[in-house]
Amino acid sequence: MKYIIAVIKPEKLDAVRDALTALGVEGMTLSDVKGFGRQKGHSEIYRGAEYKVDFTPKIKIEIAVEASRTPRVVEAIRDAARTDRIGAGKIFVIDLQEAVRVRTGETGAAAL
Amino acid sequence: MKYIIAVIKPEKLDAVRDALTALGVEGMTLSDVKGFGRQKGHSEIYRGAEYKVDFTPKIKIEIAVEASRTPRVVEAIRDAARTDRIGAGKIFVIDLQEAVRVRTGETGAAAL
Amino acid sequence: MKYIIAVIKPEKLDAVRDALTALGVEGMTLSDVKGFGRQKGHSEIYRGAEYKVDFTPKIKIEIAVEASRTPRVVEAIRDAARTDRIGAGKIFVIDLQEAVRVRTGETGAAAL
Amino acid sequence: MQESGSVKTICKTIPAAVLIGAVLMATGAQAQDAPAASDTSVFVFNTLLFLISGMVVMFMAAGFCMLEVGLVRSKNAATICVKNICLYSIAGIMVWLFGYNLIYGVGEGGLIGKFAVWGADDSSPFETGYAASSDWYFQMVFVATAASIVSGTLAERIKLWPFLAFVAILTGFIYPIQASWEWGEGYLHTVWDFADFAGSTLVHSTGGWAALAGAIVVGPRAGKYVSGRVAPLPGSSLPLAALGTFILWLGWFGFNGGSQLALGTIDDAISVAKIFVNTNMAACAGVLSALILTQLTYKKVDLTIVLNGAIGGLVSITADPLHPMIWQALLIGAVGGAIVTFAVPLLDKLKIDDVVGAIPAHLFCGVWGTLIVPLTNPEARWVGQIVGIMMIGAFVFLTSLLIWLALKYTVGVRASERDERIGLDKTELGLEAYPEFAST
Amino acid sequence: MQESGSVKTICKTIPAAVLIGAVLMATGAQAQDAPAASDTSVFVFNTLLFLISGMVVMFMAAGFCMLEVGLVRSKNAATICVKNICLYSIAGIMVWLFGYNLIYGVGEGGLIGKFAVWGADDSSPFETGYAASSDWYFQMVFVATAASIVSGTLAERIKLWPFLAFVAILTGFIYPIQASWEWGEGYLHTVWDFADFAGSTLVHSTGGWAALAGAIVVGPRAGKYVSGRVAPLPGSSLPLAALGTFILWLGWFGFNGGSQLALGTIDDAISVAKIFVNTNMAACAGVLSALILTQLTYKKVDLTIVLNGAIGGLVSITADPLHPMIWQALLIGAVGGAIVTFAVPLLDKLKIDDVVGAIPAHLFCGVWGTLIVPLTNPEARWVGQIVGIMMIGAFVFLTSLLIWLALKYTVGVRASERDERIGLDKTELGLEAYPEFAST
Amino acid sequence: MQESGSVKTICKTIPAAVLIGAVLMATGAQAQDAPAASDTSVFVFNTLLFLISGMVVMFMAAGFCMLEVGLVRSKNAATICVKNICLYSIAGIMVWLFGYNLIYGVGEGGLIGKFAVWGADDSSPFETGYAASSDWYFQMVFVATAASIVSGTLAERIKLWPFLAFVAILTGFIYPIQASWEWGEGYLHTVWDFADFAGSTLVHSTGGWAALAGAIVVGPRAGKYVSGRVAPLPGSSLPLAALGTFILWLGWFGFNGGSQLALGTIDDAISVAKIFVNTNMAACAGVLSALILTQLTYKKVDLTIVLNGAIGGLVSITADPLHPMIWQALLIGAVGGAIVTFAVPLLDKLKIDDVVGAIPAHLFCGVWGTLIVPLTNPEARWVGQIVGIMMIGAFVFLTSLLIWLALKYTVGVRASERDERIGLDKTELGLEAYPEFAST
Ligand SMILES: Nc1ncnc2c1ncn2[C@@H]1O[C@H](COP(=O)(O)OP(=O)(O)O)[C@@H](O)[C@H]1O
Ligand SMILES: Nc1ncnc2c1ncn2[C@@H]1O[C@H](COP(=O)(O)OP(=O)(O)O)[C@@H](O)[C@H]1O
Ligand SMILES: Nc1ncnc2c1ncn2[C@@H]1O[C@H](COP(=O)(O)OP(=O)(O)O)[C@@H](O)[C@H]1O
Repeated sequence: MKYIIAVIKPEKLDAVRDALTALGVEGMTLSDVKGFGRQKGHSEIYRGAEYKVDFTPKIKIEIAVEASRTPRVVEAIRDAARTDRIGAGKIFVIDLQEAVRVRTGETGAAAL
Repeated sequence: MKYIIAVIKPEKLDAVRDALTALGVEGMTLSDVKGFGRQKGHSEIYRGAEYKVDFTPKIKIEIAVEASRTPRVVEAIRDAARTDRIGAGKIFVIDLQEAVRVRTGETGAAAL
Repeated sequence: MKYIIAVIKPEKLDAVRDALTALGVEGMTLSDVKGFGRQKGHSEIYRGAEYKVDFTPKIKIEIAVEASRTPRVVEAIRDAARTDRIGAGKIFVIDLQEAVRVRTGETGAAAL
Repeated sequence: MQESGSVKTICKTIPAAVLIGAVLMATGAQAQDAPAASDTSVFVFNTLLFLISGMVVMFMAAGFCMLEVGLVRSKNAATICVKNICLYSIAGIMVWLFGYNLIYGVGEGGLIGKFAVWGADDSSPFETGYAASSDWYFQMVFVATAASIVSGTLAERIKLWPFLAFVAILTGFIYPIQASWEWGEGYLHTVWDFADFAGSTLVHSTGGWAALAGAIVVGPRAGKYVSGRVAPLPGSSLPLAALGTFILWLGWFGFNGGSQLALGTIDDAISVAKIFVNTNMAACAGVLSALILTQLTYKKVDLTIVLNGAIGGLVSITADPLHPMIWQALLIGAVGGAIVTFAVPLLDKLKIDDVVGAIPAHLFCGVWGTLIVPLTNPEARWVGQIVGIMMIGAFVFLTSLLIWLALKYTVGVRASERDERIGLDKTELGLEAYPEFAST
Repeated sequence: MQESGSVKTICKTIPAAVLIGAVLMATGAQAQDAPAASDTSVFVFNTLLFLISGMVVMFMAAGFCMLEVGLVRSKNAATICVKNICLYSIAGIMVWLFGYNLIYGVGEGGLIGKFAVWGADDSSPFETGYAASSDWYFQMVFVATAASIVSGTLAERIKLWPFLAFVAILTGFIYPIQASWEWGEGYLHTVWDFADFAGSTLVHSTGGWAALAGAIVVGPRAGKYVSGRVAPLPGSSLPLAALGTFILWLGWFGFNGGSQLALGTIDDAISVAKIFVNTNMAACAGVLSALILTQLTYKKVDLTIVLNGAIGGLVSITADPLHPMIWQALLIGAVGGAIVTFAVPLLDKLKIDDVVGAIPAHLFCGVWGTLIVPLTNPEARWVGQIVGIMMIGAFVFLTSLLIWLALKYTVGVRASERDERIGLDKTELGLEAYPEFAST
Repeated sequence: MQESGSVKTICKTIPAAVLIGAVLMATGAQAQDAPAASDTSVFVFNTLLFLISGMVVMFMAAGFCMLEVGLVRSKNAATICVKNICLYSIAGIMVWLFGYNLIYGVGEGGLIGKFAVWGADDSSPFETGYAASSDWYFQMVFVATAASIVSGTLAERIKLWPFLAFVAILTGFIYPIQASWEWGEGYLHTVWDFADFAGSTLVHSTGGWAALAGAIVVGPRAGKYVSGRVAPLPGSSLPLAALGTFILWLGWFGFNGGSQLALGTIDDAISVAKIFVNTNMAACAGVLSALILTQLTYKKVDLTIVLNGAIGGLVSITADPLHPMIWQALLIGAVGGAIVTFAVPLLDKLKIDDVVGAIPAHLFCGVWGTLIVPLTNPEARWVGQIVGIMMIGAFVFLTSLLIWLALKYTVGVRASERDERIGLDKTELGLEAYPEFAST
């Protein structure tokens, strides 16, 4: 199994979710994160003082999948989240050794 | 060492923490996450328009442990977080190559 | 490639970022987390009832780097985030199998 | 209120005058042969009524601001505050430059008043019976109220400057011209005996029509109506919306009570007190009917509709808060609450995006309140009411539509899709309303 | 205030009357042979006092709403807003239907008034001395105040509809019946010379007793008292709680000042002014004593207790804001602040869960303020005060307890454990007060 | 306002007196031979003016609290609420103990008043013309206003107790002594005909000078000025800041209108009404000039500056809200808005950290408003205004500086670097203002 961590633009979330559902990916875990990268933040002015907000809000998606489906899932995310504007995001793939479904105690692929 | 990522229901947090402390797990890192899975969200009504809030709030727990203790820790979490209601959560286990305690520079198991 | 997860004190964030930029690390992803560990939280009083806030706010930094640069990056974080006060934080290193830049589709080290 | 030669005052006296008959039965002869207050006391009482009422009506600007800031998403919260404080400021200047004399400079039965900057004329205090400035102040805050209605409907997507431009025209010209037909003793007043005591139509429907025209021209917020479904886009702080509603309710006592325009006689004092009670009762009924109806319709109570219900009840009674018996005031307000409850989703069906529900509460309830006046006020005629509603509606809606379209095809009225997604606070103000909390 | 034949007015005049003696020394003969205001002016002054005071007391509904919304957790914030705006609306209707004539329709020395819907009777304006509607309005907002007290204590776990049912009974019957014993010139007034100028007992303790009975029947919030420890469950927005307290403070000037019930004479005007100052001073002392005592007790200042301290001081002076010298007002208020500081944790020890501290501030301080009246008011007797406090306390507590139990065993009063965990906003309203911020 | 023997009243009558001339032209003979109100009515009118004005000025305490709580970061929001409610409470007690008689107990042309606790003296009501308590109440809330100004500037880093200690000295001694020079008919009034109708200098600059001295002694917030750059440290809730500004605007009608000190004559009523209009117009102009100037300077509108602009306009007109024609009031206010817009960043250049912009709005605009008085008020002299501004400025700034330094080198005024980083709410109060939202 693989553990996929994707960092995408918030406005792409729905597209990505639809793509994953289409692939039959049932579960995922989301969190709000702040991204630093080539894409620079924007600058704000407050009471005459200008300042840079140098992070950009992103959404992190974590998905555990069977090894076999990984390439298709990665592709699906990449295509759905793609924009040519800088800051589109990243996808990271890590090896997942074990997964457990708390409710049933099932382990391995069955737990996903 | 292993890196354990558990996604549980917020109301189970205290139980899980107690179970882990009982096991002598000293440290962990928590974050608020939004979960998608078999458990469907609830629907709300606002000014006559009904809509689905399709995620469910969850808490993600990250724990680095020595390989040897991993099974016990996983079991402890599973048992403490268990409910038969859908959406009880998942536990993922990843291989952890190195750990460093910032304060002392200690590495490996000593750093946990 | 390696996936580095560092948990540090919020007030050390700027120092860590500068250190990483100095090393030429271009990207990272941040999130607000709650830390439990040896460092105990503080206690608050509200309407005459005292209670412990037993977590301490931390910031989690995730960085994907080429394997070769990992030691230098870990050191940089450790040195920049260091305090002798308990609760300075942890650095975890995980093996990263694949990385994809969504915008270009580049993979591997090129995607970082 | 003593007799007076000025067109304005005669006209304004009508409500008080009309009433006297009614009250006589109540107060009996007694009140008549009672020692009256000295002219000076009457003058001070009337002036005081204008100043105190004006103060709470001015505070309604804060009420609208809180109601709206609570019902928009946090990414537009600071912008709505800018709009509200600026529209009140613009109203003050436009009413001074043009508004006041367009309203009260109209000839008997006329359609348009004088173009003249206002200046306080206290040369014959005992004819007018109040300090000129106190009257101007009271009239000005009314105009600001109408403008506040517009900002709520168009929140979250209209650009700041075009909005302020429209406010200037609304408060300087559109509102004053139609108001002159009734309160200036113009056409509707003389020819049709149109009756609108405190402005269900003149103030609230007027604001509502202008908002409706704007909503049509500007269009709904991005993501509001997607693939046939209505996305709720919930407000960011319902407690602030509730606070705003309470402030509006408070202000309404000045809004309706002050519209008696006189306090120096037994009869006027009794009338003002009656108005307070009826105003309050209509609001109570509006709240409770919205409460019950949302529970029955949705199996859940919707706070935001209940708040709109209070306003719906208040707007409904505004056309005549004096004549109804209490049970009638309750009935009028309850219908207002019902109108709001059902009109809010209806507008969504029509894909008219009204962020705070101002059109149901101010326009629809304004029409209802004006229509029902003849039920309790013998002086009013059904046909007169209908003519007044239609004439003012047509005038305000069409002129507003024209202005909105003119703005649209010149400077543009709508924030870019990207600006709207990011939020106007960041794009127009370059800051955040809640920088520490705002969820990404 | 001129003589009058109506039971109500005679009774109400007492405070003013009582005072005259006191003031004579101050104002000297002069005031006597001064040209009095015309009957009309007096009538308008009295009416104006009721209307202005009534307005700020009405605004206290917003104050309670903000105080409570700031002290509950965000998951119940919208629900508390619904409760507050609805309880005010229900109070208005119940006081019209039953309340008013239950209070003022009582016979001299009697225990229960008339069951009759209220209607404005302005047939003999110079006997009553004010517009009937203005008096009704002022009485009505008082009743609403008592109901507001209950919502704060029971927040976060009581179901919406049973709460509103209780409010209807409290405002329509329980409050009016006990109020008639004093303000209706009933039993306590005639037999015991009970003195409660503006309602430390009649309004605040009454609300507090009803809240206490409710807290016992409904029980504490889930997780409040676990394994012998008290979980604080901190409020979601202390700034809104502070705003609410300032609004209540403002409203109290009308609450106490308006209770002079007359403004048309030199003596009445002087009395109202004195009341303003004493009311303010008691609140200042309540704030500062809570400030100092929390610092000493906890080594930290607790804002929420300081806010309660202001209210505690205000409630304490409400039983007699007229007679105390300033230093006495300060003392009375300071004790109120101390009561709040120590009673809040005490209630927790007793496992009585009072979300906003209404019981210490309104019930305990109400008792204190009423008890201390004879110190400064020669007309009041210690025994009379004690009898009044006990009789009203017993009546309100027991009837409330009965109603709460009846509701509990029929429709049920308590939200399910699950609903409570999720929060009433989601379960009763199906929405969130702060959808963008609410922490999971 | 009728003649009077008491130094205080003569002095206070000046504005009204001065005016009469002006108004004569307007009102003409008529007003003269009109039946005056009875002495009793005049007494009640004057008292009522003080009480109503005093109430809304009291409410300004809530306005300052909301403005400040909205402009500080959430980690200091609860602390600023404690400061605001406590400073108001302390002011009340200090003005009673020392303040009032230091202001009005001064000899003609004198520099320091009497040290005597205040007590209501209503022995000769027709000489004073109002209830003594109503006057005291009105004066007291003014003093509280000055103290509120200081809390905003020093927010987020000053320790609670030293701040409260300073407030006690400011409200008990510093403010009263300088106020006596003008309103007590002391040195500035007699020798220099200094004119400051409602307190641009006496109240607002005084608060501003005290704040400036404090800002210098306490120093900027940690992280505000780092490596030559200005870190904005944005406020946590701009909607609350907007609400606060609206409340202040409302209060200002009482602040300036009540300063006419009389309402019982045609001329006084007309003057109060004029003051309302000028006050409102200056605020409108302040808002719009800040709006336009921020847009031009930064290409973005800054809500917080626009809010400051409203206050800047209000402070500017406060020195003479009676004499200016409307266009003059607009001009005076517009300059106030401009001063704020440019002074805010200027202070940052000087590394003077003023969290809410109180120094530009209250001190700088206070100076401007006082300077410009002679333009419209024939009684005022340019030199007199300059002398007054400088004398009061020097006195308040130096005494404040002394007190701040004394506090600094004894108990210390500044929170520790660690406490400041964590936030005063956690360290001084041990709680959080928004426990569920506060971002780490
Ligand atoms: N080395 C990295 N490790 C972890 N996250 C990264 C890394 N580089 C980028 N990211 C995440 O990806 C987001 C997009 O990357 P960025 O360089 O801005 O644009 P792009 O990927 O299009 O070049 C960043 O905001 C950050 O959250
Ligand atoms: N494949 C997955 N990858 C990552 N997180 C998942 C995955 N599947 C489920 N989760 C997380 O686990 C939570 C519970 O899963 P769900 O399917 O709802 O219930 P259950 O695990 O009881 O079947 C989800 O809300 C989500 O946060
Ligand atoms: N075993 C662990 N797994 C995951 N995170 C941990 C673990 N131990 C500590 N942490 C994180 O590191 C932070 C600092 O650890 P702590 O034990 O408090 O101090 P120190 O590392 O200086 O001994 C904790 O707040 C927690 O967020």
